[in-house]
Amino acid sequence: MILQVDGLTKIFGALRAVNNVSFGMDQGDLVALIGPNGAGKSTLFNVITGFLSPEAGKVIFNGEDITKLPPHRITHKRIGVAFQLTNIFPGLTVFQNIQVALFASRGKTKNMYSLAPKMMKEETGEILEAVGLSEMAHTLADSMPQPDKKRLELGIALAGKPELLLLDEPTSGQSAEETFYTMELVKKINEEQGLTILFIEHKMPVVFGIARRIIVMHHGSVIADAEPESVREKKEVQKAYLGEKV
Amino acid sequence: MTFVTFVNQFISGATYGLVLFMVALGLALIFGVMSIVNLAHPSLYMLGAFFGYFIWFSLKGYYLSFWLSVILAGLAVACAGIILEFFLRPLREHTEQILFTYAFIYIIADLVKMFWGGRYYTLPRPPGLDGSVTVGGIILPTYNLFIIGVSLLMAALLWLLLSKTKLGKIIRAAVFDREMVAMLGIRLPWLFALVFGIGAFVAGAAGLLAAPMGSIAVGMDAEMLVPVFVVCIIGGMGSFLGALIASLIIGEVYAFGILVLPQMAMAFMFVVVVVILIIRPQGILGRS
Amino acid sequence: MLLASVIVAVIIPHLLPRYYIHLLNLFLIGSLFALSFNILLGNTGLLSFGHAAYFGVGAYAAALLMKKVGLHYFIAIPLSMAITGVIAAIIGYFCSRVVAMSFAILTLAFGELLFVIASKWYTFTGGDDGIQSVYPPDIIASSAGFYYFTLIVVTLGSLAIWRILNSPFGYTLQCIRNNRQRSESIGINVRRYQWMVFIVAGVFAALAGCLFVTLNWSVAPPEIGFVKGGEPIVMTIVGGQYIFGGPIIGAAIFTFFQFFIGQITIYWALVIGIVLALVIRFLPGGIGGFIQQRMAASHQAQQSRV
Amino acid sequence: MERYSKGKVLACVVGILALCFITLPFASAAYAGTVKLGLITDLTGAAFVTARDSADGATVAVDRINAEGGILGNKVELLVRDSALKTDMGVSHARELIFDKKVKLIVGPISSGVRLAISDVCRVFKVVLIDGIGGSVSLHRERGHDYFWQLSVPTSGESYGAAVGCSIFKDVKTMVSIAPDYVWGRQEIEGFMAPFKEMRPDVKILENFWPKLGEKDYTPYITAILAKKPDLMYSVLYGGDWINFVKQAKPYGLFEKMQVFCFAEASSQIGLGKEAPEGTWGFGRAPAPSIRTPQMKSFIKAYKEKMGRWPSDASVTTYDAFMVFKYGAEMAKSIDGPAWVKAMKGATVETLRGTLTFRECDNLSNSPEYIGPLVYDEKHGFAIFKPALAIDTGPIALSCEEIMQLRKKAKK
Repeated sequence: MILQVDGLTKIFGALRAVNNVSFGMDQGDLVALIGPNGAGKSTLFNVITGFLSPEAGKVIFNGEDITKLPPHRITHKRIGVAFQLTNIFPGLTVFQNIQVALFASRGKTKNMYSLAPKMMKEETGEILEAVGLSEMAHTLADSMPQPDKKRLELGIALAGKPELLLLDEPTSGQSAEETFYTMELVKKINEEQGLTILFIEHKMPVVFGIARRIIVMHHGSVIADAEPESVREKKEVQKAYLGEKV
Repeated sequence: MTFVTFVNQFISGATYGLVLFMVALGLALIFGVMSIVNLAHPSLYMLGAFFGYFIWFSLKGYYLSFWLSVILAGLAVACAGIILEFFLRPLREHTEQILFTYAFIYIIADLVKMFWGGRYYTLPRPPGLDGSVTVGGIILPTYNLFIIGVSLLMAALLWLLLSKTKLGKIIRAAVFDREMVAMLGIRLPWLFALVFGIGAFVAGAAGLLAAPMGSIAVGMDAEMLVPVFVVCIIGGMGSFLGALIASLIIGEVYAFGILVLPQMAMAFMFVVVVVILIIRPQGILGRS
Repeated sequence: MLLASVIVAVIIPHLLPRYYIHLLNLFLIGSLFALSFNILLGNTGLLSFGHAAYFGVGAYAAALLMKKVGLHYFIAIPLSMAITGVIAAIIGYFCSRVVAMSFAILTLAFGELLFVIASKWYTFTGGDDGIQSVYPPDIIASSAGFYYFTLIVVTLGSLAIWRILNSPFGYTLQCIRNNRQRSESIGINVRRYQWMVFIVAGVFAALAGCLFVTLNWSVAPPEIGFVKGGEPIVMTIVGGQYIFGGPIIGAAIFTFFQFFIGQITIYWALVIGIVLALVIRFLPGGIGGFIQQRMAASHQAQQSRV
Repeated sequence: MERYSKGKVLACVVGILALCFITLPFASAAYAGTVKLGLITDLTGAAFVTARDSADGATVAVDRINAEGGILGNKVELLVRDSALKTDMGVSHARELIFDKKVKLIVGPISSGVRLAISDVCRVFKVVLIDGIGGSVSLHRERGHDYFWQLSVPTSGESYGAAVGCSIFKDVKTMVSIAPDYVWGRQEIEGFMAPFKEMRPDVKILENFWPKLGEKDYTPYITAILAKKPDLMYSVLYGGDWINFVKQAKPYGLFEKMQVFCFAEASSQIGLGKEAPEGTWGFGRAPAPSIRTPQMKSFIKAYKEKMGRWPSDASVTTYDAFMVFKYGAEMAKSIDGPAWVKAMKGATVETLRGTLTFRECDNLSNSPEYIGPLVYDEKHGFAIFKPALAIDTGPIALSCEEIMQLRKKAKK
């Protein structure tokens, strides 16, 4: 059990955005988190990554309780995250975006004397290679098209050498083939590096294409948690998506 | 400290605080609606005092000249504010806006110096408010009480304007969703100019209202700058009630600080600021 | 290029009349001051209205160490930088908890606090009269000598700042300016770095202050106050906050205006205000940024022709 | 950060240096036939009002000098500079005037701090510095030197004059004082106490109040003063501060409840106008309207013609400063600092305030301090001394030995 969420609850005023959610993930899992809009998926992510602190429940990672740790501490526990709305450093070049992520994860950021441009070139190169941005290494992140920004986002998350990767809609705003590319990439990372991945996704073909397990959320609670096939069958899921009739 | 000094001190503290409040009010409005921090607001306060003096001087003799000149000074400063807003409009980034208004501190200060700077000006308290009332052996200057009243009145009027009128509804809508307001066919530029004008009006009127308690001279803006922004910050940027509470805190801390350790009264104020910002970085009633 | 500038810098005191060397010194000190300020504004995105406090404290510390303790100037400099560093650390601890306008006002408040202390502590700081007759040691007492000393110190200081801004630490600051939330999520403790950068900036401001006090032979409370705090802001904005050399250009322009316009009219502040407004309005990147754009454009033009 | 490339940094550096060369043409070498005289004063900031009066006084003085054929047959040119209450600007402008414009005289700024900083420069480069307006005593005492000339009444003398004034009120038994809390204000009170206690041992000093310079809210002081119920209040508040005090004290009827003796420099009196409290007495350095010498009459006439308003104390003392320099230059047959100083040591000069003598050892003049009852005057539109009595401040000055000891101590 690498990640264990149990009884997690986050309340905004009257709304129980995340309501007593519990699930676990094993080393090497590739799990999709789905559910209609406002189901509380992103909120759950924000609670796990420490940007929001829960009213109740625990997040246990590698056997230690990381609930209510500040985000930067959680990151150092090796949880990487890629946000839904692209969240990069627009004023830096693509190369630098990855570089700083590497510095941060290697604890080099207090270094005031050595010249940054010359540092960790290979590692950066590798990651850019992996996410397929090598040729745009020196363009300003802000000036890139949306899909590339998503990739950069992923790259930044990977730079932290995470054991658990949280991806919030990695393919949003991407065309069919880009989506295919991205998901291939995710799959590759998962298989080659044995990286545990939890991703939120709306594109069902993608989800059922690669996820080995699917967690379905609705109104803040988990209504299904099983293999793709059996999830398809579940009544609640169909209700959640298609409304009452069926 | 006797009860008499306490009451006197409380009143003068409240007066000082509420003059700050009147200036902070306009700032809060402008920031709340347009999220622009207008560093030149104290300069508008100074402009109000000078405009007001010369208007008052030219209408000398009329019984209501003081009140008339308060209104006219306010309007004149409102125009100045709208002009400032016009220059400010093309700027998008916050730091840019702040620094642009910062430039106008220099500009307005030197223009005032150029035209009227040569001497100190004073004008008497308006007839009827120049005396003092004695309550239980405590002498209270009428004008101070009047300032307290009028500033609260201004706040109340602004509040009514924002919460009860159609214009207010539009303004409040603009705070949350500009596109939406624009969709409704309201010209945002006009709206913003109007808001800025109202904010400037309050500051300008405050400038003349405060004048009879002291002198009008160059440097009024500088000595106003720090306290006013302190009030805005610890009150919580853009919050009226917060500004009111903060201004009273600052006013009283200052007034009683003088009793304890005169030369350090300012220092006390800064200590309060630090403490409050440590406890609540977003200010007393600020939204984080 | 390098050689040319070095030669110019070396021979200049023998070409210029004495007063212009004094101005040159003011400009050099100003640019170091502005560079230290820009560590906060241009690189970390923190606007400080109280940066003069560290300039002033540095100047006062150096003056007091020389006059009261009788230390040699060259020993006083590092010591006063250390003292200022400590003070900046204390103040920075509080200032690092807030951002944006609150940060600006909090720095201003602390600056005014130090101003009050400096102008009230008659027995120690000499109160409003300040401290006079703080002369540089004989080795650098001559006009040219002091210029060379200032030039060397400022150059080293600027290179140090340049180095810091291009170190991983500097990159981290860029991250914080760009995107605080993301910085957190890649494992940067934003508050800690805001604190650290505050101290670094303060120490370099102190170095500028140390140079200033022996150029000016005296220091008084106004060197700590709000007005002085405005100078690096104007310099940085006019010169351009997003390129390293920006504050240097700004310092040159500001010094020029303050003293040459000051000879023509007493309304020099008005002129500076208008220039500042125009630059913000029409050259968002500052004059330095503008020059850089032009250079880049012409560069590309050449590329395309080839 | 590609943008931080060394090349660009250097490009900037070179650009700057080039800019410095461009500024060269601005260097206007002093051309023969004119004597340049400098006035450095705080034309930006809170002291502007006084500073402008001072600058106008200088203008009138230079016009007069040129009208009378200049100094030693040379036309005189006045250079006014703004020190903005900041030592760096004061010092830099002093250096500009000395090195670049070759001025022979600098008349000092309002702020004592700035003046002290400039004083060092003038000592080192041997240029005469005459104060435009009184200031901190350290200027002519421990920090004094041959090139600094204390023309207007020093703080010590001023407070002595005030002490004499206060001692006039026979039926006074208790008093309080109020002064701005900075070096000058402190010195005013110190200088006042010793002589006053001597003159009036019977008067009990209840308390000294220290509002900060530029205080807005005097209510606590007003109420505290009223609570003490003194017979006399001695105030050295000036400018905007005194106006604020008066405006805030009136509703409390403070001026009816006690005798008030205040620092009545013109700017606050002009500011107050009709608002000035009745029945108060005051002391001043150079109350132009009340000094009835022919020179003063013609000065006021010239000043009002040029400036369209009444001269203040600062205008008068600054005017005097320039006239003193002319007188000295003619005595020395030279405008160079050392010769001028040599000739002027212990000299006696004619000023708008009558004949003054500079003391040999510390260049301290025996300027009088003026006291008198303040009466509102329609013709002027503000309260003036009616009449003004001149108090000789010579006796109170420290002996030369004491001065020299102080200077020795400061050297160490």
